[in-house]
Amino acid sequence: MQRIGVFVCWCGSNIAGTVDVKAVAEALRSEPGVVFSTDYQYMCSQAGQEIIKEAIKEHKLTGVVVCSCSPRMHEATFRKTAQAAGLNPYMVEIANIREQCSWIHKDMETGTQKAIILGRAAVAKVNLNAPLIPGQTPVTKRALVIGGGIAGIQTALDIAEAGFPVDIVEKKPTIGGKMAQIDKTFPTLDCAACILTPKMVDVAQNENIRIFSYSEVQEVKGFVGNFNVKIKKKARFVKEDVCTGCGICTEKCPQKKVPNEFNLGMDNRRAVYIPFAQAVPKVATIDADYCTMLKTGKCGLCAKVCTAGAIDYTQKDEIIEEQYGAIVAATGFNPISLDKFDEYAYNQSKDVITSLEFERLTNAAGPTAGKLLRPSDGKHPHTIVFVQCVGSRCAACADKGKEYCSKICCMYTAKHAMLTRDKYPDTDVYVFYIDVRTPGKNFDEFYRRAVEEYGVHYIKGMVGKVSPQGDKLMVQASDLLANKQLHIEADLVVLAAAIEPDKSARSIATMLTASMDTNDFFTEAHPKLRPVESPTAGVFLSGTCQGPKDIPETVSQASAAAAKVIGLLAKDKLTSNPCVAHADELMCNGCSSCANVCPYGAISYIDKEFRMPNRTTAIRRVASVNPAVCQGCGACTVACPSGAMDLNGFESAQIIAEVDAICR
Amino acid sequence: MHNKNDNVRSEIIRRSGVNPVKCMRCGKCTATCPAFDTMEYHPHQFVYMVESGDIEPLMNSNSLYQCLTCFACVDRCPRGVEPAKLVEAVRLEVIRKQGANHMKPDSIPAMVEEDLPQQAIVSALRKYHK
Amino acid sequence: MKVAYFPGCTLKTKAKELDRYARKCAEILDVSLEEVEDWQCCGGVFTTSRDEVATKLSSVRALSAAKKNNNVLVTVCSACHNVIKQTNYAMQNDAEFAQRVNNYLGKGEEYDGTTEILHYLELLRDKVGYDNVAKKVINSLAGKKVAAYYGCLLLRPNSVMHTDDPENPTIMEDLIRALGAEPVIYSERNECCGGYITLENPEFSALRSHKVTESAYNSGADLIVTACPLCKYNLEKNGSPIPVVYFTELMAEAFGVKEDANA
Amino acid sequence: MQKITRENLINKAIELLDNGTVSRVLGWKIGEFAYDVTPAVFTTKEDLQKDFIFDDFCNANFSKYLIAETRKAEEKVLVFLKPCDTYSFNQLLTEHRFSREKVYAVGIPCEGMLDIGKIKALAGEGIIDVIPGEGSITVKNLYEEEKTLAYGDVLTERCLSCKSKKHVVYDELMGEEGDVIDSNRFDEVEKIEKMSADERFAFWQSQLSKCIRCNACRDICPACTCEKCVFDNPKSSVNNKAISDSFEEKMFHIIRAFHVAGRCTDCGECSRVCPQGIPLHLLNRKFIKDINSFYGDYQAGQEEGSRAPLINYTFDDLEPGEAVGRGV
Amino acid sequence: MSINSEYKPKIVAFCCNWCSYAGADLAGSNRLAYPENVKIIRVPCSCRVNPMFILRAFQRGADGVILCGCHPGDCHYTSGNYYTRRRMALLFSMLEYLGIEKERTRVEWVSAAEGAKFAATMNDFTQTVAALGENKRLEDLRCKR
Repeated sequence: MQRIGVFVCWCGSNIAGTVDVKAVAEALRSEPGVVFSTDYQYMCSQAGQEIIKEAIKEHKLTGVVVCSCSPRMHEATFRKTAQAAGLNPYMVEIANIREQCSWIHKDMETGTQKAIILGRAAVAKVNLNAPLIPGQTPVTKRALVIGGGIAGIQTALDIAEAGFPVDIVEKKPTIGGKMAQIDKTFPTLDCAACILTPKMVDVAQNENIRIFSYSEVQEVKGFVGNFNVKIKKKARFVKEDVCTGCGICTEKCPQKKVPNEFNLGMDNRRAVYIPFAQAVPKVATIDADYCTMLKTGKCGLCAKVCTAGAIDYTQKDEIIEEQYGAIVAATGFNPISLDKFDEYAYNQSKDVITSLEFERLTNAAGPTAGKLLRPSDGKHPHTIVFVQCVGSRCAACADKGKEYCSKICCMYTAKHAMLTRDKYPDTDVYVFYIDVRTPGKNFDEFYRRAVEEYGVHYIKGMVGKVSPQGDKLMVQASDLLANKQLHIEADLVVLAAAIEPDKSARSIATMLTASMDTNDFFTEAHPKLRPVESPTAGVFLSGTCQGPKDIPETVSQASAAAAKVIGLLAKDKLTSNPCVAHADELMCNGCSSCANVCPYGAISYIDKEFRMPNRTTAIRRVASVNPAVCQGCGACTVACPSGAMDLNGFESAQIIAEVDAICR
Repeated sequence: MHNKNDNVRSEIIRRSGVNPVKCMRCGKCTATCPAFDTMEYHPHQFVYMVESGDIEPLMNSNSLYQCLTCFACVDRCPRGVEPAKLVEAVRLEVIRKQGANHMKPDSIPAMVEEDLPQQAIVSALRKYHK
Repeated sequence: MKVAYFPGCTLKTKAKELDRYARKCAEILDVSLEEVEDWQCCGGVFTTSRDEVATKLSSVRALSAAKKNNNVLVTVCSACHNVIKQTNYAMQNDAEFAQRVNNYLGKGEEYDGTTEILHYLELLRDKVGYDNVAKKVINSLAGKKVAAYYGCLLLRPNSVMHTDDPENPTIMEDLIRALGAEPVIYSERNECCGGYITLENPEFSALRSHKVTESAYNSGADLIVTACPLCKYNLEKNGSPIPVVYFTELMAEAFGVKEDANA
Repeated sequence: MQKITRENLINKAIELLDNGTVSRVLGWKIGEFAYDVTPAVFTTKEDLQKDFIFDDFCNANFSKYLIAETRKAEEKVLVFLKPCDTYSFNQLLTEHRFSREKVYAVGIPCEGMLDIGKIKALAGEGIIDVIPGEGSITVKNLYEEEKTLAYGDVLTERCLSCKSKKHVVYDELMGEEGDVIDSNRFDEVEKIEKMSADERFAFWQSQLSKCIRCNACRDICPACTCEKCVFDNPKSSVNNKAISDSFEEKMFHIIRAFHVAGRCTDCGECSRVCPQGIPLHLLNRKFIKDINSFYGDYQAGQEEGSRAPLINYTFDDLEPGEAVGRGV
Repeated sequence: MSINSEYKPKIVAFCCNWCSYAGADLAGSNRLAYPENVKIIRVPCSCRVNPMFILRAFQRGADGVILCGCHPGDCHYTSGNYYTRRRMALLFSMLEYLGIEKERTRVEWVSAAEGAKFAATMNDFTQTVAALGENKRLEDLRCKR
C-alpha cells in the first residue's frame, strides 16, 4: 500500500477563486492510500516545494499528488522536488485543477466537486505507480554518413570539424554526387566544380574522415548510440592504397566502348576508369562487366602499364564491420525515367535530352568539352525548347510521374536558358512553364534577368507533343495567355525531368527502420520542429533524401543534421525516458503485432526457453523492447492481443483506475 | 459568376465523371489537341469554363462538334482531368434537347461518298444526334 | 484455341479484306474465331458520359455472348475494339452504370464484366506469340519498309485500353518484324486521322491525314498498315503517296494466302 | 472425383510415420457416439487403425493444436487440414505461433460437415448411427427406426456459408483442389445492420444473455491462442469469470471479437462449439465486413505474412464518425 | 454555456498529451467554458487508448466517451493516430451493431492550438449525450452506487 501525500495549490486566486481548496484537501484525505493532505497558496514556490519535501520525509510518503496547474506546466518542477527529498520522481502525479477546472467553471460548488474527482483519479493512479529509473546507454563516438554527395560531404565535414570520427559510404567510385556533374550553380553562376572540389579535397585530407567509396551498407543492427553496421566494399580490382591516380591505365585500356555514366552515356570511357579528374579518392576502378581480363582472362594491359603495381585482378568484395553512435542518410536523388513520357520523344530522338544531360553538354569537362552541340549530329542548335514539369506535379496515374513539385527545375532551367543566350546569342530559347516558382534569395531576380536581359521566351503553357522530323524537332505547344497553339521547329528539346529519391533509399530505410513517405522520401521526426531527424532515434537526414531541395538548402540541412549528430556524440551516456513499453514475456505470444505498429523499430524478438508443465521446457519467441529506442507512444500496447505489452507510467491498470475513479 | 448555371454545371460534372477542380491549368490538353485550329474554345477553356460555370458560350459554340474524341488530351493530362469527356458532356447537354440535333439523318446522304465506311456515319450520328 | 469473334459492320461491307484475312491467318495459327451470333453494331464510337446506357447495350451483349468461348472476345477493327473495351471497363468500374445496363438486359442475361476483350493484335502478341507468327511466314517481306499507323482508338485512353505504351507503341512494329519486314517509326503514328469529322469537315480530316501520310513517307516507308477502316479511308482518300493496307493483309501476304489483284 | 476415405488417410499417415517424415499424427478419434468425434494424437500404426476416424463430423480445426503439439518434440507432426483450416494455419504462421518446419500438412477436400444439433432436431434423440449417402444421410436410432435427411438441412451453419474450398497452404494435397467461393456469408450481418437500434440491442441482449461464460468459444478459437488470456489475467483489470445482468458478457464478447479482428479467418468454430447456440460468428463477421468495406478486401490467413488491417493504416482512412450511421 | 437540466451525463475524455491535452489547457487559459461533466484522462497518444478502457468507462457508468488526438498527419509519434482511427472506426461500428447509440462515442482531432474547438466539441458532445439520457444499455448494474 502506498503512503500518499496530497498537496492542493491555490495558485493565488486562480484556483482558490472557484475551488474550495480546503474542501478538496479534506475530501482527498479519506481516499485509499492517502496519509497526508494539505493546501498552500503557491505550491510551485520555494516555500511550497519545501512543504512537499518536508511532508515526504516526515510522513514517509511513497507517492505524491499535486492538485495544481497543468502537468505541462509544473510536472517537471514537482518531480525534481520529490527527487530532492529522496522520492522517485515518477511517483508524482498532477491533478490539473486550474486549466481544466477552476479556469473554466464559475461556480464554487461545481469547481470544488470536479477538483475532488480529478484529485481522486490522480490518487487512484499513484496507488499503482512504480518507481521508474531512466535507462542509460553508452555512446559510440563515431558517425556514419550514407552517401557522398554534397549533403554527405557537408555533414561529414561538420562532424569531423567538431572532433568526431566520421565514415562516408559512397556506392560510386568517387564522392561528389550530382553536384559534381553540374556545370554552374544558380543564382550566382559559380562553377559547381570550383566550389565542390575543394570540399572533396578537405574530406580526403581530414584525419577524422574515412571514405568507403565503391561501397554499400549491407546490414544495420543496434540502436541509437550503438549501431553495428556491415559495409560491403566492392572489389574495384585496384589497390586503393597503392594507386597513385596517374591515369595511365585509363588511357591504355583497349576496351573503349563503355558508356560513361558520369556523362550520362553521352560518350564512352574505358573499362578501367577514374570518373572525373577531381575524383576523390583519385583511384582507378575496373568495371568487371566490361574488363576483358576479368571476363576472359586475356589482356592484363593495365597491370603491365601500372608502374605502381596497383592492379589486382584477384581482389574480392570485402565486408567491414564498424560501430557507430549516429547514422546520417544522405542518399540523394535521380531524375525519373522518361519512358512513360514519350510524347516528348525522349526515346525517339537523341536531341531530346534531360536537364542533367544538358548540364554535361555545357560542362567544359563534358562530352563536347563545353560546346553546346546536338548529340545527334554535333551541330550547334539554333532553337532550343525547354519543357518544365516533366513528370512533376503529375497526378494522373501512379506509375507515371510524381505528384510533388521537384522544386529545383524552375531555377536550373532559368540558368540553362540564361547561359545559353549568354554564350550563343544567336540561339532562340523558349521555356514552357505552368508556373515559375522562385522562392529563395535572389531567385526571382535571377529568373527575371533571364527574361528581361537575356531575352529568353517564357511561354505559359505546356508542350503537348514533340515530333522528330528529319533533323528537326517539331514542338507542338500551347500558349495559354495568347490562347494559341504553337508549332516550333526546334533543334534541341530539354526536359526538366522530375527528381525522385535514389532507388537504394528504400532498402537503406528498411535497414535503419526509418520511415518513408509514399514517394520514398525519408520522413522527418516532426515536419516543422525536427526536420533533420528521422523518427528512429539516432538516424538523421541530410539533403534530397528527405525531399527535393537545391544546393544551398541541402547544405544548410546537412549542417543542421551534423549539429544534431554532434549533440548526440558529445554525450557520454544517453539517458532515456523511462516511460517506455515493456513486454511480459510469460504472456507474450511473439506474434509481431507490436513490432508492426512500432514507428521506431524499438521491438525485436528473441527465442527464450520457458518451463512447461511436467518439467519440460519449450522455446518461445517473445518480444523485447529496446528502452533506448522506444518513445513511449503506446501503440503496441493496444495492438497486443494478450495484454503482454504495457507502458511504464501509463499502465493499463493505472488508466483503468483513473476511469473507475472518475466514474465512481 | 460562380453561381450562374449551377444546375447545368453539376449535371455536366456528374455525367462526365470529370472533376475540373483537379486542373492545374498547364494547358497540355490544348497543346496536344489536333483539332485546335477548328475550335473556338479549346480543351483547357472547356475545363476552366465548366469549373467556373460559364457554360452558355460553350453550348452555343461550334467547338462542340470539332472534337475528334481522339483522347490525346485525356492521356496526356498530368492531372487526370479528361477534358474530352467534358466536351462530350456539354455536347449532350445541347443535343439532348428536342430539335437540337447537330446532324440530321436526312442530311447524311449528301455527305456520303462511295467508299466511306459506315463506321463514320454511325459514329458521327452518335456524336451529333440524339 | 477457341475465342469469340466480333467482326463489326464495316468488316462486312467496306473492309472485307480486314475480316477475310483475319480469319485466314487465324486458321493458319490454329485459332478458331467463333463469330458471335446475331451481333449488332458496336455503336461506332464510345460515348464517354456515364448516363449514356442504351447506346452501349449492343457491346454488352457481345461481351456477354463471349462466355461460351473461353470468356475471350476478339475484335479486329480498332473502333469496335475501343467501344467494346471501354464499355467493358465501365461495366467493371462503374457499379451504378452496370446496374442500369443490367436492368435493360433480360433476366438471366446479366453481364458481370468478366469477359476478356482482346484486339486481334493482342491475341497475336499475348496468346499466340510473335515467335509462332514468324514460324508461319512463307513469303518473307524482307526489304519492305512498313509504317504502322495506330491512330487513336487502339491506344487511347491508355488507362482503359492498356494495349501498349500509348506514346511509343511497338505492338504493330513487332508484328511487322515477325513478318520479316522492317518497321518505320514516325512521329504521327499515334495521332488522329480526322476520324468521323470527314463527314462534316472533309478539309480538316484531309489536313490531319496529310500530316500522317507525309510523316510516314518522309521517314522512308513504302507502305502503311492500319487496323481501322476509317483510318484507311481517310488516309487513302486524301492522297497518301504510299499504299495503305490492313495489317491482316500484310500477314496474309507473308503467310502466302493473299489473293492477287484484290488488295 | 476420388472421395477421400478413412482408409486413404490412415494409409497416408502410416506411410509418413513409417518413412520417418513425422512422429505424430493429429487426427480425429471416435467418441462415445458416432457423431461424437474428438481430436487426438496418434503415434502408432495400431492406434491409427483402431481409433482414427474420418467422417462428416470431423469438424475440429487442428491449426490451434499445433502450437502446443509442435513444442513437444523436435520431429514433425502430421496434420490433416480442411480448406477452412488452412486459413487458420496460415494466420498462425503469420503470427509466428509455431514453426512451419515442424509440421507436415496434408490438405483434404471438404464438402461440408454435419451439425448433430440439427440432426437431433429433425430426427429426435437416441441416435446411434448416421450413415452418409448421396445427397442425404440415414439416421438410425435406439428404437431401430431409420430416417433420411437431406444433406443441406443438416450441414453446420458455417459450412452453409463456406467461403473457400481452396487450400491456401499444404505440403501435400489429397483429392482435387477447390475454389474460393463467392459466399453469402455477410447476408446475416446485413440483416442485423438493417434493424433499428432498439431491435439490434434486443437481438444481442437476448443472444448474449444466454452466455454462461464457459469460455468454449475462446478455447476453440484458432485466433485466441494467447499464452495467457486477458480475461484470465488479474493484472488486466478485466479478468472476471462471473456474469452479471447486462454488460459483463458483452464486454467479454466485444473484446474477444476485437482482439481477433483482422486475424479471424471466419472458420466458425466459436458458434459451432457454443453450448448455448449464440451466433458468435456474427460478431466476427461484422468486423470482417467492416474491414472489407472500410479498408479494402482482406482475408486473414489467405497469405502468410500479410499485414492485418488493424496493424496497418493509410493516410486517408475513413474517420470513426464516418464508420457509424451508414445507412442504418 | 452549461447544461442546466437536472440530468448531468458523465463524460470521460481521453486526450493525447501533445495536442489535445494542450488544446484543453489552452481552452482553460482562454477561459472557454465547457461542462464540468467532462473529465479528462491524459494519455501519451490516442493510440494508447485500448477499446477496453472505453468499455470499462461505460461499464462503470459513463454516459459518453470521447477520444481526442492530434490531427492525422500531425501525430507526435508520426503514426499513432492512424492506428487509433482504424481501431475506433471498427469499435464504434461494432457498438452500433450491438444497438448502442452511436452518439455516445466520438473521436475528435484537436490540435494544441484549437482551444476553442476543444471547448466547442465538449459542449456539443455533452449536449448530445445529455439528450440521449442515461446510459442504460452499457452500464454494469452492480457498479452503481
